[in-house]
Amino acid sequence: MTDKTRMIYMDNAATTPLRPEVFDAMIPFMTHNFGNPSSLYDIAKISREAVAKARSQVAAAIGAQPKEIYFTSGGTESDNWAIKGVCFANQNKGKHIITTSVEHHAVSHTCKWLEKQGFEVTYIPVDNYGLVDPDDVSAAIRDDTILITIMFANNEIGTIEPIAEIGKIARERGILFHTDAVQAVGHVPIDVVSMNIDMLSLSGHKFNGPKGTGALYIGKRVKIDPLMHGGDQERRRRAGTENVPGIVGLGLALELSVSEMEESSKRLIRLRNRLTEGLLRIPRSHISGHPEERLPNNVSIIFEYIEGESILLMLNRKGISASTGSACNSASLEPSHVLMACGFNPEIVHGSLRLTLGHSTTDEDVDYVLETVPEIVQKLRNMSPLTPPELRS
Amino acid sequence: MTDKTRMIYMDNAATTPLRPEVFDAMIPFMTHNFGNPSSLYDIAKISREAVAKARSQVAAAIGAQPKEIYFTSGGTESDNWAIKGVCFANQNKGKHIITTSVEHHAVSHTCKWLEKQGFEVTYIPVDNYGLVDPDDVSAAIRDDTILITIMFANNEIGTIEPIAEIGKIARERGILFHTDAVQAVGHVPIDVVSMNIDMLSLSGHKFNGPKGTGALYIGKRVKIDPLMHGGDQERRRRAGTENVPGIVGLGLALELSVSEMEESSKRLIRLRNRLTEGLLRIPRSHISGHPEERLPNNVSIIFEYIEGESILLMLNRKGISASTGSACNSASLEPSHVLMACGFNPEIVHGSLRLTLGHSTTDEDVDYVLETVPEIVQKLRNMSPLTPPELRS
Amino acid sequence: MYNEKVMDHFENPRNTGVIKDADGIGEEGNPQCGDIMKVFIKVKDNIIEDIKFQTFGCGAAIASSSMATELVKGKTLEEAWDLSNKAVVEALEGLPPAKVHCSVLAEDAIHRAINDYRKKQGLPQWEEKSGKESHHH
Ligand SMILES: Cc1ncc(COP(=O)(O)O)c(C=O)c1O
Ligand SMILES: Cc1ncc(COP(=O)(O)O)c(C=O)c1O
Ligand code: FES
Ligand code: FES
Repeated sequence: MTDKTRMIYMDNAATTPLRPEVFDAMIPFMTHNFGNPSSLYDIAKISREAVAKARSQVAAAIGAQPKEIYFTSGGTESDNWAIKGVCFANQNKGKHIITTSVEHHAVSHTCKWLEKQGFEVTYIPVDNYGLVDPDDVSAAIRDDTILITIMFANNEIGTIEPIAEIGKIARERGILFHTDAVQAVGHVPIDVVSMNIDMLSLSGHKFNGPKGTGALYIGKRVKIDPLMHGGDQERRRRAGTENVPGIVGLGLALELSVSEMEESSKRLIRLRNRLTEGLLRIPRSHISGHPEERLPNNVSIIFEYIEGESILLMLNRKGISASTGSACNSASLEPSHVLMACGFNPEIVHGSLRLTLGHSTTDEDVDYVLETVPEIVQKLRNMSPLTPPELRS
Repeated sequence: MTDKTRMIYMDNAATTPLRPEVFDAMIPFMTHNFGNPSSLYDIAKISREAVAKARSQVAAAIGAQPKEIYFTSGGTESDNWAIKGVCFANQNKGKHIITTSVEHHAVSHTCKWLEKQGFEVTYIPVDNYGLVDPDDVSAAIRDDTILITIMFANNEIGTIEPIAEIGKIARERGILFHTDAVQAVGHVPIDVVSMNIDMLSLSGHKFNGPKGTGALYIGKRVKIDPLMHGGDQERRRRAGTENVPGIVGLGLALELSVSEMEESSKRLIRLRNRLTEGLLRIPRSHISGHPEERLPNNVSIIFEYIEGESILLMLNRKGISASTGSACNSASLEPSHVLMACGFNPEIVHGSLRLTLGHSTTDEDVDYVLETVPEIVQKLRNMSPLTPPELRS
Repeated sequence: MYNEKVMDHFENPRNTGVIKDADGIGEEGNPQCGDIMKVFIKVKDNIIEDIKFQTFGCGAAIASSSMATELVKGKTLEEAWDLSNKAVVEALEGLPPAKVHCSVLAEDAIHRAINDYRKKQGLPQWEEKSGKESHHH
């Protein structure tokens, strides 16, 4: 049976728990303040003002104007909207998009679909750390390029891309620049103005806000079609009755995350480094992602000769929740395209483990994980036909 | 000042309050059970099972199979997905869509956008009650028709369309049939099998479930592209981290609504008829929508010589929340296309009032509204240049 | 995701390891996900007297390796050859649909070990039958 005495959640890149104070702020909008913000009676006004406040909170967090913030149902919708919306609205100017080989599927599958609709996509490669070279972006620009979409920080390996450099290039060449910042917002400093970002996607549940909430920042100069056609909500750009409690929660969670960012980064980086260094003591283990240009909470490591799903199952039995890029853990049976793009070969990608820390992670948790993982790795290596004799016990 | 002693919410077609027992069921998923259903550790399993249960609840409510239910962010997304998804997936077969002139904007604006992408749309007219004639649908079918999308019940006038007849025609002619049932689900009996419905949109907050939640039923024979590309969620058809608390709330709210439907319809129809008859005693007032083929909770009425937004503001001062199809209350300054399609002329549409009853509506509320509205109508008529002398006081 | 029976065979796999003086060795890779299983058998009087395995793979791959080796131990080579992945899945009281293909690994690796034994004995190779339940995802 699972060790119920421990419950160590180290999968904060997948989703985070809602902060209790954020939940509290949502409660009135799930009980008496249920009005539809579009209506003109009094209870609607309360909803409307709450949405306006959240819009300001989100804008402030990324250096935008409130009227440039549009609420969505999550990071996936924001990515789909930004990319499809710009492509459909600007197809008369050209049909070429630039992206990278390490995007989240919300971006890459959207691009693949647009290819079927007659758009052309260039996938920029990355180096072994998962970094995009801004010069490659520059070189990929064509006369018919209408959009550059490059993620702010990678969800698997935590690498932070050179967004300001890419933004500068895009602005100079007059091309719209979207960044999927779902893993970055609330975790690292972002300023859409100085970084020349035209569109930015974010998702509430990645910074201890509610699930099913997100936002897209759309700068003033952007021409974009709606993804959700319908009513007049969100200044007629994103239809659908507003998820008022969700929006309220998103706004507050982001405000809190940003206000605590400096302090919590320091704490997380220290824990992350301790954990990484400890795990790298296991022989034939490899860090993935960039050592410094990296999300404060991301530990990604690869253990040779073993398979990630097995590691996760054993960790779960020890009360530890984590994630892997192994093919066996994916519905498509494809190993992580991110680790492959970084140049790891498929067998080795099989043994990847991602531990992403959060608010509640303590030094004791790190100690416990550092005790548990080596045992599990050894147990699985003893069972594996690939393990060389000197690593068996 | 507003009369704070009264708070009568009669805008349940716009949105409904969350049922307290539904809110309670959501709480664990907003606190400790926060796991991402796609993960394999224990807390994820709780989320996964909760989503599966909600899927069965939704399926049971409309006579579908659980695997035919896909969760979305609301009615708007469901409508956009159904229509765009079918159009993009089947454009090789033809580019013609059939709809009506009384659809919600989530359908009609989607159709308008598709016209810009090279699709052709036939808008079937309605009679004075807002009813579509199935023969008109039949006559509009062409060799290149790929989709018929017709709403189940109208959000403004409450008219229930002959969905089973239209479904039969669509099935016989081999054309996919989508219905926007956002106003109907949980309020009137629906069976997708006997009604030959291929796709059906629903929205949680219209039956006392949470805002920002919805579902699309997609029958097995339907070929459809995703609207949200990305991760492997929802059997790879609707990407995005699941809004688990929202989904749980949607499922329970719908199950409760359906189980109470018979009883609550009876109660609502009695209240609706009392209210309608009382209001029609006001001279130069007209009912809109069908007298019998009508949602149990919908009262729609037009008062000549006055303007809807003014009525709403005065009602609000008396503690009554309601809605209008007046141009002055819409961001686009267009009067209700639904009332226009029913043959009312623009001036008269200005004076429309919609009162939609709900769980909490009592006979006392109806009495109070029946006292209040005539006074307000008289006050505004006394002020209006259009009012004939005999109606002034 | 996995039932308790599967988890038991995953956490406490039976028959792991190698047989140094094995009479037959079979190794099979799963083309769908790249996982690998290696089987060692000891045969006496046409009976599988001992069997050991090593697996590089997911929970389902390890659990079905364990279960399959349990099921063929002490059986004749003919009986062992007839063991299908379906029987392994049934003995495990089910696998998630997306994981049924993992159980093929064990069936195939055991087949290879038996044919390796037959080759060493100078006997003709047995033919694989087609139509395995492998693509359930
Ligand atoms: C980088 C990135 N983009 C997009 C998404 C999609 O966000 P959501 O699942 O909230 O729709 C995620 C999270 O899964 C992500 O990590
Ligand atoms: C008939 C109809 N369709 C679609 C919608 C859109 O639903 P939602 O606002 O929940 O996205 C509504 C409600 O506004 C509606 O009444
Ligand atoms: S063996 Fe790889 S998915 Fe099971
Ligand atoms: S008079 Fe003001 S909008 Fe109609």
